[in-house]
Amino acid sequence: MEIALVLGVPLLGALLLALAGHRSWAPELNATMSFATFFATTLLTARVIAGGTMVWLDERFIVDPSNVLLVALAGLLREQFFVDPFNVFLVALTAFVGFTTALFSRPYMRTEQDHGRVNPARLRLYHSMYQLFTFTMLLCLLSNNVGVMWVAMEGATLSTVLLVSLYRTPASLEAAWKYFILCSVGLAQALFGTILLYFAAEKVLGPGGTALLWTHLHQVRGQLEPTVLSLAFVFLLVGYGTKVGLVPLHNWLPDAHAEGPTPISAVLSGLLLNVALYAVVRSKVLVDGALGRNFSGGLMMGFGLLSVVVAAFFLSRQRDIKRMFAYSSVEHMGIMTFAFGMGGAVAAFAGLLHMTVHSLTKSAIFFTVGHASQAAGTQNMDSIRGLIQTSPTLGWGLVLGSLAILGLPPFGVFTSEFMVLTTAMHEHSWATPFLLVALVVAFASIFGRVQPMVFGETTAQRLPRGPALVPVFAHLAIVLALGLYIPPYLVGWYRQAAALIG
Amino acid sequence: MGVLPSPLAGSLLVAAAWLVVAVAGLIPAGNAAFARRFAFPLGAAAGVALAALGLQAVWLPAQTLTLPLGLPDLPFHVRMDPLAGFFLMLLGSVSAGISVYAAGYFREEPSGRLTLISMQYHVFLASMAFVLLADDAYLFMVAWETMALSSYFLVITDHQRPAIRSAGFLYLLIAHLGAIAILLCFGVLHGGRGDYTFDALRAAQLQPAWASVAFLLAFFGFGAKAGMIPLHAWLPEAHPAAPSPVSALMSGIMIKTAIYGMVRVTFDLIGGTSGNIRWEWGMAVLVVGAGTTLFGVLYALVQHDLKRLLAYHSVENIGIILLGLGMAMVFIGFGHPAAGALGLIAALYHTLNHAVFKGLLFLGAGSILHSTGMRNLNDMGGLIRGMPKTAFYFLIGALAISALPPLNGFVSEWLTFQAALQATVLQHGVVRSLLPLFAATLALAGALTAMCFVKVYGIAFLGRAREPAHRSPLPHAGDAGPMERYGMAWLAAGCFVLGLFPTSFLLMLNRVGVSLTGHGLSEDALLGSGWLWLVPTAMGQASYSPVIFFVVIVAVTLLAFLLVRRFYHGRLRFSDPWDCGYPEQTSRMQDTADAFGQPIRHVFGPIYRTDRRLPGPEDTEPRYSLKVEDRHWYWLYLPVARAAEIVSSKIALLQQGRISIYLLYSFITLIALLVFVR
Amino acid sequence: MAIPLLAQLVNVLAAFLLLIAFAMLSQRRVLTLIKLLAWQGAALATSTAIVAWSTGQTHLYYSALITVLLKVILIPWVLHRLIDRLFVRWDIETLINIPTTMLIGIGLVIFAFALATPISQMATTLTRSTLGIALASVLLSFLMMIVRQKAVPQVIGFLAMENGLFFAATSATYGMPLVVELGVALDVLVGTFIFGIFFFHIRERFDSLDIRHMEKLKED
Amino acid sequence: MSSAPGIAFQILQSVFVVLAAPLLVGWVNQCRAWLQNRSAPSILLPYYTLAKLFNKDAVFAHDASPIFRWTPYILFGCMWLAAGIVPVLATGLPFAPAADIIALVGVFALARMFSALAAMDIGTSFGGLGARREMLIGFLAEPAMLMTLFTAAFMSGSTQLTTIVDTLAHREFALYPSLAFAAVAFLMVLLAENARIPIDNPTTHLELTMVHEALILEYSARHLALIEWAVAIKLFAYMTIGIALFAPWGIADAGDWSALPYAFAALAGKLALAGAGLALIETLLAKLRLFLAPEFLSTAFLLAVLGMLTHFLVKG
Repeated sequence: MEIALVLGVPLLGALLLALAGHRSWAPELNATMSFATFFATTLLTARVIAGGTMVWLDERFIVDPSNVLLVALAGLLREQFFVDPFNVFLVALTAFVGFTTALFSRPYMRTEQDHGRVNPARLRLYHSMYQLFTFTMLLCLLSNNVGVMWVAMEGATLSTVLLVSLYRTPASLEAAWKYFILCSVGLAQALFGTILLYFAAEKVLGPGGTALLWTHLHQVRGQLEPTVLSLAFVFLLVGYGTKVGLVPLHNWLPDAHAEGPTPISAVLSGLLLNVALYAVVRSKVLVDGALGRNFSGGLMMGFGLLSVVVAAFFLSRQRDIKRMFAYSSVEHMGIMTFAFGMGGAVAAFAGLLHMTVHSLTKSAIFFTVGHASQAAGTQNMDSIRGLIQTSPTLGWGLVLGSLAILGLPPFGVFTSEFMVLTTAMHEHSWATPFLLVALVVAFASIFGRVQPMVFGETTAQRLPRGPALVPVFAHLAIVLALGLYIPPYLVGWYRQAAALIG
Repeated sequence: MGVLPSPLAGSLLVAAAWLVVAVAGLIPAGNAAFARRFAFPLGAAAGVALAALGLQAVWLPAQTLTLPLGLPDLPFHVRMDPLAGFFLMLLGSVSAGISVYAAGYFREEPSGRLTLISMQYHVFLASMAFVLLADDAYLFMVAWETMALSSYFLVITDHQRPAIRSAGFLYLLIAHLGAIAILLCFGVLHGGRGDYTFDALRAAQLQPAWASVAFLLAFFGFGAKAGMIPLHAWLPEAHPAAPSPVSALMSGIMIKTAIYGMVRVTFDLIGGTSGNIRWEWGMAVLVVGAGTTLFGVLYALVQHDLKRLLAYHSVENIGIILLGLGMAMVFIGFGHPAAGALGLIAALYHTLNHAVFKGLLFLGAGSILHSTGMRNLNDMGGLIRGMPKTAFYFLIGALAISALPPLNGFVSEWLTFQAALQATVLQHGVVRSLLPLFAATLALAGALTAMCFVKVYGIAFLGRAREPAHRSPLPHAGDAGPMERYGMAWLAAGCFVLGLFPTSFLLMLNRVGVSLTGHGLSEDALLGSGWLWLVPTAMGQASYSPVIFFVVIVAVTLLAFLLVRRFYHGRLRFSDPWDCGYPEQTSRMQDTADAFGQPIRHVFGPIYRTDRRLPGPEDTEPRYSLKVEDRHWYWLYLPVARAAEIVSSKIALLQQGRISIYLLYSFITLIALLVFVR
Repeated sequence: MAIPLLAQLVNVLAAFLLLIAFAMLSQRRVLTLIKLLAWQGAALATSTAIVAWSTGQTHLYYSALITVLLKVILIPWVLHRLIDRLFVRWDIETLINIPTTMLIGIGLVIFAFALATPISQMATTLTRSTLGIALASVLLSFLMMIVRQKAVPQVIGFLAMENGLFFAATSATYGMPLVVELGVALDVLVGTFIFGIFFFHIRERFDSLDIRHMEKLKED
Repeated sequence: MSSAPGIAFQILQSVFVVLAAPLLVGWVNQCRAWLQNRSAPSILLPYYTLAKLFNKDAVFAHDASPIFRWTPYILFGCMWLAAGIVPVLATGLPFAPAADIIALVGVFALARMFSALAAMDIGTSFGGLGARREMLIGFLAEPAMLMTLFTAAFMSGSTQLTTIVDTLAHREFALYPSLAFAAVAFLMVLLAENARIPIDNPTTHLELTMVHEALILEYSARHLALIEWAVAIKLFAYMTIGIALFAPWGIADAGDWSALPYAFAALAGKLALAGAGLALIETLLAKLRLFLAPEFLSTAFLLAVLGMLTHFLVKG
């Protein structure tokens, strides 16, 4: 039932906020609903910690046979959702970051309203879509049905596309248009891949409901037709990879991040990309089962490496602060893709850990960036100066967040990069020079930009509203803690998930 | 044995104590009384404890411990062995003096800044302790980068000035580059088996070629931190930018952790007792070391910013340490471990000595800065009258760094010379005749250092203030406060102790050498002649007795004094200096720092990139300006930056803004992959 | 011999689909494009119904019904209304001239067939050979999206691509599970509406639906 | 080692060097006067000068610091110490192991550092000029000196002067090319270090050209006397080092009283020759421009290095 709660609460929130999203208390309602979602996921997590993997609705769920509607519904939902070590932490992470972002969005969107950039109608759209977006991501993660996963992913695009263009400026419209077209076309490829997957699965599992259920597919993955699956994987990779932001399919990403409201940039970067990568990895597991590791792994490593290198060199050219961190997301998604591509227990572990810490760090950065650009009245980095004078905590948040994302210990990003690099060194030593060059270039680019923004003299004023700093430091504290100590159950999940991805 | 059950646990406690002090300063937010009164003295006390523990650990077998932190498969491993013990002693003892000094130096900081500085300072200390204690690659890297980060924040304490910000950036960038090379080195050492504990790395059997790669990576990575050329560029920028106690910590201790890393990786992880060290590595180290030594001192000579000058001297001294290490590697590579041990001991002893005297000198520079607000030597003069005590401590530091007997700098250079003179045991003719050449560079550098410190001391402390009293703060400069003086006195005493009683330290270093290479100097020779005598090999070959030397020189000087006093009158008159017949002599006509360096610029002209502006005959306000720049900027750093920029401008063509093109990328990717799949 | 006949019918419809895809690639007029889209939807619905008939899978009837409602009636109507209100009936400019596009298109078809043939061999369904055609029409629509410079034709290209996908889903594999089909249909519907909203916004901001105005966000 | 006769020898030698050093200066001056066709002053003139200076009133500048005040004593002490290390009359002196050749060079460096500092203490332009030039010469002379000594050290396998002299004195006579190089280098260093022509002119009083004189411009009376005396001891010490390295024959062992008269005579003869030679050089050569000094000294350095390399090459 926790699953129903997890999915139901944000859906309810979307409905409520669609009606009341323009009221003055809507931001609080938004945060409350997000908190409720987060609370539901903690219940779910507790359940998983206690009972392990679960599928919902499973055989134990029996409905009254006389009620035809219920029977039909149960038939429709049977085995449609599942929680395993791979998605449980992502669900918790998504709900958590969703909640903290809602907290951040409270003062942020109020200030935007003060500045006259949004009106109540758009605010209603914003709040409602925010909840809907959370719902689609959770649905995508929890769905056992590969087709529904696709539907949810497309839903995530649809719910955010109007948020990207929320300000209705020419630039935001352009960004949203590109986001929409490129992602929709990309996802269309993914749908074709899903169809091919079904095409192959149907022969083994027979036509009908079970042929798209991941738990079933996973069991028979060795019997699936390799040729079809390799073709399917290409489509899935190109499709979901567009959403992940893999170079050269990444072009929508910096635009959408830079032009949308910052809370949306935070969840896009921190959550949506993860979810898309989750989909790629799920596909990879099936393909590996049919084909052996080298094929999908090689493709993913190639894309990952290309993304890391290209994004790193893009970084140094940026003037817009959000755009720069968007490229940084491309880089980090590249690292994760590379890690999953390498495969093996350590690399997969590292990839999962990197998903976690990157989400937390990147969203924390976007929180500080949002406040900073509001204070400066621009997103142009040359005009943001001396944050540490106007708001010391904000400045420290930005500089620590940047250092964390650049992979400096003791932050957790270093932990995962350490594992990725060391694994790469002895398994794919040819790739290490590229990775290292990219890391150094990224370091020079980002830090060289962040430093003058944070330190030095400024003429900017203090923010009228107190910035939301709890989310920033909560995220950074968790990232710091993960750099030094990983809780055993999290290790357990990562290990099991890594074994699954292997 | 000691106060605490084991040196390892004790050292962990000390490191934890530093962390506690760091955090404690933050808890009563806004109330900096704790940071002001107690934080630094407590940190100093912890330092003394650490020094004692380290000293004790040198004589004990290695201990290890696993902490319940870190990665799931790789919890934090810590280990205390003689090498770590020695470096912990260095860290503890030198930082104790610096912390005492800092207690005085930071007294007048505004509260907010003070708590921040106190936190970063103690995190910095703790991270250095963890670098030394780490026994697995992960903890090492975490501590290493934490050290870089905390010191970076300390460097940019005065972040309002753009120059300081860019110094901090350059520092962190090169530190990061080095860290990545180190990480790569661990990866190579690992060779794909086992985990990343140092034990596993030690056990890995490497191909000679891979061992060389690992060594080069370590050399590069740690060299970047140590400040060897051509990776030194950050050092003269960052060390002067930091507050002086921090400069002292960075120059005195932090760059020594890089030496520690180099020794740990080369002699322990790669070399071990299995004799994997190759003499070619030693030659590489020697060549770089000689270059670093000469380059450092030559650039120091043309500086006029006192702290920058001291920073270039750190570069030089790292070069000297590298010379010792290189000789050790050459000897070990040729199968002469005893001679190798001498080189290693010389290098390690110089590491300790440099920490002490460079710490002292930076503290002295800090006191000058504190009381006059000046760093530019060209403006200074006559400080000995206002701050005689600081002048006294600074003189000790200056004599020590100039490698003059009987102070400590001389002893380690003496040992390095002795190591070079062991070259006769080598069979390889070319190498044998090259080693003395490296000794020659050392001699040259020593003499140049003396010249440089005559310049520093003569111009800053001696002579007269250049401007009249109402235009210059110099005549009103007061001496350093008591805490500052205690800190300097501690390090100055260190210069004497290390200079006068080297034998006991040598015994200790011999333990370190034996624990690393399995061979050392003969303890009979070391002990046989008693503590008075420093005899590395045999009495007939080489010996030096600093105590006798010191006693005799003091005795004969006093004797001369007393005789003159006794037999001749003590009549003394005071008058104006003799003007040589030029009645218009003013104090502005004294040599400036730039003038003092002029012969060097003349002799070594091609090394510098000089921009000199002479006033023209028609100038109403004649100005002379001189700018000496580091050539490495122009042939190495700027071209690399430009290359990166070119690459990124090419890559930027990918993102043209046209949606059709983006779709085309997607399409081509798809088609290409489909073709590939078939 | 009823079943082979039906299969032949599906194949004929597949060919029709491909023909329409080519027609769309070469068509310059927006209104005609919308009509072609509707025709494509009709072909799709018919083939779905035939497959449902021949295999007895009832849920494919729903699918066919949805297709008719959505792709033959609703979406073309919406698009028609839109271009009426936005006055965008002008001829279409293309990035590459049309003959070249056609040549590339033929190449794509050959490629798609070559790719799909080995897979089709393995399939158990009677209509397996349609997979290549579905892939070809997806790629052709993709090509169309690339070469078109205006927003509306680009969206039509996207919808045509969805049609190709649907065709692959229904004809080549006898349909996906109903949940998925419903979800996909919902997404397409919502997507179309959002496209509609976008047209208005874009026109409001740029006074045109020419996407070449939207090339400001780039690296320089 | 530290037997009673040894200590007696040590004290004897130390006192002897201090007392005899001005005599050597007097001898050099006398020779030079002869060579230059001047009527020579008394050989004892340096003693008279010292006595006169000691009796004068000392004058300090107002700003003089303790460094200025103590430097003459430190200089004198350093040179005296050096005189105790060098085997002038005998080898195996008890103090000798306390400081080997490297420490000896260190002592000279210490003295140089203090004299330069003292010169800068008063804050006149000439003091700084002198200090700068002195250190310029020093930084090249010191390594050259060290390399020369190393050549000898390599030949004898030791850095102790006693052992070096023992080894060199007791081996059979042969021509050593490495020693020849070293000897030339040493001579050049000696000239430079003792402020002799062609590097400096000990008799000059033209401020712009002087090096050593500029250093001590502010000193007077007893302080000047001590410095002059220390300079004399330095010259004496350098000459005896040269003799010990390149012509060690006839030196006594510490405690061997019977060999002492012979050693004494040998030393006197060798010093007389060396002094005359120095005077000859000073007469024949002209002073170099200041910026030719580095060239001169780097030649010395190169020769010393060549000597060392030759040693290795000849040895194979």
